[in-house]
Amino acid sequence: MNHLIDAFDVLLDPESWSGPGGFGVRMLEHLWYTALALIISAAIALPVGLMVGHTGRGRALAVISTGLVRALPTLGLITLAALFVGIGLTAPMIAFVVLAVPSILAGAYAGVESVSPATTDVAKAQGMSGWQVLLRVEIPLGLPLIIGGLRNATLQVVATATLAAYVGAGGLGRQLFLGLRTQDYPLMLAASIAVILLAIVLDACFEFSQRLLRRLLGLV
Amino acid sequence: MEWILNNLPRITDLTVAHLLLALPAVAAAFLIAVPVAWAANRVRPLREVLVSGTGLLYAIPSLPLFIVLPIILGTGVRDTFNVIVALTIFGLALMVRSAADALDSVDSGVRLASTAMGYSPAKRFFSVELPLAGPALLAGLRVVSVSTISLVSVSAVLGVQSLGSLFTDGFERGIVPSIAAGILLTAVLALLLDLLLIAAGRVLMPWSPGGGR
Amino acid sequence: MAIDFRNVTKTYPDGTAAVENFTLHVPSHTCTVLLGSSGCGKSTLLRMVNRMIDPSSGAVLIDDNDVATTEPVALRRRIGYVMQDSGLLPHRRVIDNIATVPRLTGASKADAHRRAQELMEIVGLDAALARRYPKQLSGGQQQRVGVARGLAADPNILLMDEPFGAVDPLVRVELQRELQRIQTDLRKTIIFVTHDIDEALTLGDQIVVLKKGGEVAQIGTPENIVEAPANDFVAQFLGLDSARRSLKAAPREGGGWLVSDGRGRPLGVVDSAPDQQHATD
Amino acid sequence: MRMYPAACAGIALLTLSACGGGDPLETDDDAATDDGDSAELVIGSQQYYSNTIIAEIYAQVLENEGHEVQREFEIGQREVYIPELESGAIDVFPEYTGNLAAYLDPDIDSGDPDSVHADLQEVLPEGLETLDYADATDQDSYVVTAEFAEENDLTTVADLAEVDEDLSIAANSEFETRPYGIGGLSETYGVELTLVPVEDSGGPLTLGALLDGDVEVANIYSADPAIEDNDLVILEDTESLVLPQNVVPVVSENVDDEARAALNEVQNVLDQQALLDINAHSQSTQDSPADVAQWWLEDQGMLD
Repeated sequence: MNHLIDAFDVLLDPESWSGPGGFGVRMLEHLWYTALALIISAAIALPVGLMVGHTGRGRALAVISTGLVRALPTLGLITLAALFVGIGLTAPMIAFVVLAVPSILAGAYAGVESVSPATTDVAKAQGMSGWQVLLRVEIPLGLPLIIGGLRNATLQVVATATLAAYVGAGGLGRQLFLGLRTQDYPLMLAASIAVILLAIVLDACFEFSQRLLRRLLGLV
Repeated sequence: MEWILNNLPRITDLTVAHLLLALPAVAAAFLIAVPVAWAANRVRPLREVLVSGTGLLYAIPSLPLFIVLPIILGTGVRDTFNVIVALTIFGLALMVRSAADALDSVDSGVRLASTAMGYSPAKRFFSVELPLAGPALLAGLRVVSVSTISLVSVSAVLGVQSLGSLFTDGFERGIVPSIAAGILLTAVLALLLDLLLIAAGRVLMPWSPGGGR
Repeated sequence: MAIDFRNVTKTYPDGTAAVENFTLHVPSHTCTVLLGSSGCGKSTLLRMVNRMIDPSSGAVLIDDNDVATTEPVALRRRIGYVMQDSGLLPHRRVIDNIATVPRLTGASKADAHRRAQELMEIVGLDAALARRYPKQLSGGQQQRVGVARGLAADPNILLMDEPFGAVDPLVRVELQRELQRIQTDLRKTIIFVTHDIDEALTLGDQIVVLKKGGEVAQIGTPENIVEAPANDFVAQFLGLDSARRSLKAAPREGGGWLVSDGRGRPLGVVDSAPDQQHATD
Repeated sequence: MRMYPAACAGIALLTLSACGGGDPLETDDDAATDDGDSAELVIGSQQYYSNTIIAEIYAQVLENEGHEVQREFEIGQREVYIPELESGAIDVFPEYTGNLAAYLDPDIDSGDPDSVHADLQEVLPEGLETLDYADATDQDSYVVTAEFAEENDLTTVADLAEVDEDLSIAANSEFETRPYGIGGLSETYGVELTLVPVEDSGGPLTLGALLDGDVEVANIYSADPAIEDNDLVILEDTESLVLPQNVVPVVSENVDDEARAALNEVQNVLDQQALLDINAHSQSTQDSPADVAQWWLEDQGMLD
């Protein structure tokens, strides 16, 4: 447990936060990687997920493939990709996108599917086109679940973004690997705690926005 | 392919080792999550704390946990027990929420009816609520089993043998088939375990169409 | 077995009173219907009998024994309970659902199943349905299973909480008829909760009309209530004020009488003179 | 605010679930490996393919001499296996003189192989001994491409100071703090480098970064055949900044004289070229460590 106390000492020391290699810069890098991975994943997964939910077509395929992709070990993906593309952000970004897509995809189609058929039927009966039903009924009503998918993906990517440092990129993984390789366990613990705190803050933001949304949509 | 055939005995050993780490962790996560979820549902103020708290365990980066855990516990790093504990923690992160939701989703009418018929609370839990939560519990268990199988490989960085050893070794020597085989086998293992769970659901829960969702 | 409610009150922690100072005698071997719209506390009263809810004050007595002195689980096993949506255990086959209470009280599986088969016959269920799961039955069949299950332990008391509330009108009438037939044979003490007047008039030996908060508007036989509603609330509830139940009869060509309600809507035909009939529907 | 109790619960749960029942397995483990009186020798190895091959060579040589051998290979960290060596759970472990000495005493001075080996004897825990060290070393070295060396006229590490551009080096992250790393280079040679951490211990990624021009310098181990294959230049460490890393077996008291003699025989033929050959063979054939070890021993005529 002494290591844990030392770790908090590291975190509370302003010096460890400053400088080009400090926790401050690393945390920003970490956030940036997470955001980038999420944007790319969402660009891929949201349209597909929404269409699967809307049309019901390809659902079985989506379920099976998301399950399969979940089974892919991130460490393996990063090392494999790195052998092909070299050091830098590309290899970890490929792995993070693979990691984030299933959650976002699942959230998207589950969100659309969660809208009761009675509601969409009414919308259709009022003369809405397929697109209008999707944009005006299914997406707004499914939004809490869709955001829930993004939330899960964010948590996973934040935790895994440490592995970016394994292949030459930055982020809080830098401190983590430095601690690991030099047996500086307080440093490693401090890095882990920083990652966890980051995850807690991001998760709280999502929780807040989901609550706000539910209230705005009158779902409470 | 040739590399795989040449190294088949080692790959087989690693696969077995992989399962020996993953399966106890999945089982332990399940067995711990159900009572925790039960308690969370019983004591409502506790629920948010327990469910979100265990959920956040998933935010712990896997690699440091594998290393830090034995330091905190004071056990040997290479002890497979540590890896199993770490995997169990990640399993709990997923399982507690789905177990809490599963137990919560049991139809209140059925619950009421069983109380009215004279089930004691304990008996009601085991013969009514638990089996009825079964399909949803199984759905959660399937996610846990897939993610655990895939997480095991990270422990290879510590020198605990698993299919992940195919990554670390392949990475150092630049053997692509080794890494590819590791990824492929991990996915296949996860798929097989998943199919096994689905089949078990069909047998154990014949009343639920498809045995699980 | 007679049931007595003595000055029972149920107040929830937030201060709302579901039932206030309610007193009622339910005679043995009869069917008492608690009639009222939702929120009148009728289900609360019903559940006090098997201690699913304990009153804040007052007592419920079965044959002069306060139920509060009986261990709830044992008490419940002696009292049949049938509810809306049947509350069947979806993971048990029909036969096992019916056999639940006998099994709980320690009957062997064979005995419990034998008893369940008898009950299926009593409630008019085809024996071929025994191996099905509840989801594979129609709504009406599920309710029959519910009734059979309520009767399985051969209880003297049967509590029925809007048991036929969720089935379509035709099946509902059929089930009511079935229940009347069963009651003729078995003579249980039944408390039956409903918000449906016609159902109350059909099944009740005694009807308790309830206002909000469990306040009694009137207690009486169906005849009492229709003939002499105690107040405007009862009259309104019965639909007497809207002329639905003030009947007129006019002679028919070729003998007999055509009966119509207060608004002139024809209801049916009687063969003999109306003054020789009771004014029931 | 709401998240705080949640996080605390998380940590509490972490410790809780972790504490339960750790001991049974552990005692089990000890029981399995602590059978001191049998003649069986337990050989360990680091999680590094080259180290595992050397361990396999030791194992096969000992088996050839009629010893019973048990293999406990690919153990990650020194924290893990040094205690196991001390407790007698492992009997033979291929090590590297400098790193082992630095692990046991972080303030150890650098120097020539002999002095480091001598210093190592001072800090070895009781009950452990080293045998002869081999000529072969596998040590951190500063490597540049041939073109870059030619362009900037580089032969020694000190020459890097003359290069008139920002230089970066690909190495494991510990390079940030180790005496032979960023700080040491600056202090001893006046060379300022930016670290690009790549965690493959001078493996294919580090090499790739160097060849792709992502970095100008790479930290690649001296026994890596990639240096020769890619025509890389090792910059001479004139000030002995890097600890010599001669291959040396650490043995416990359970290892008898006969076994020690057999191992020393291997040590005497294991020169730098031999280690390079072994590593190159492993990488080109992608064979298992056992096959590579057998190939080399047969080539040396050391198996009968």
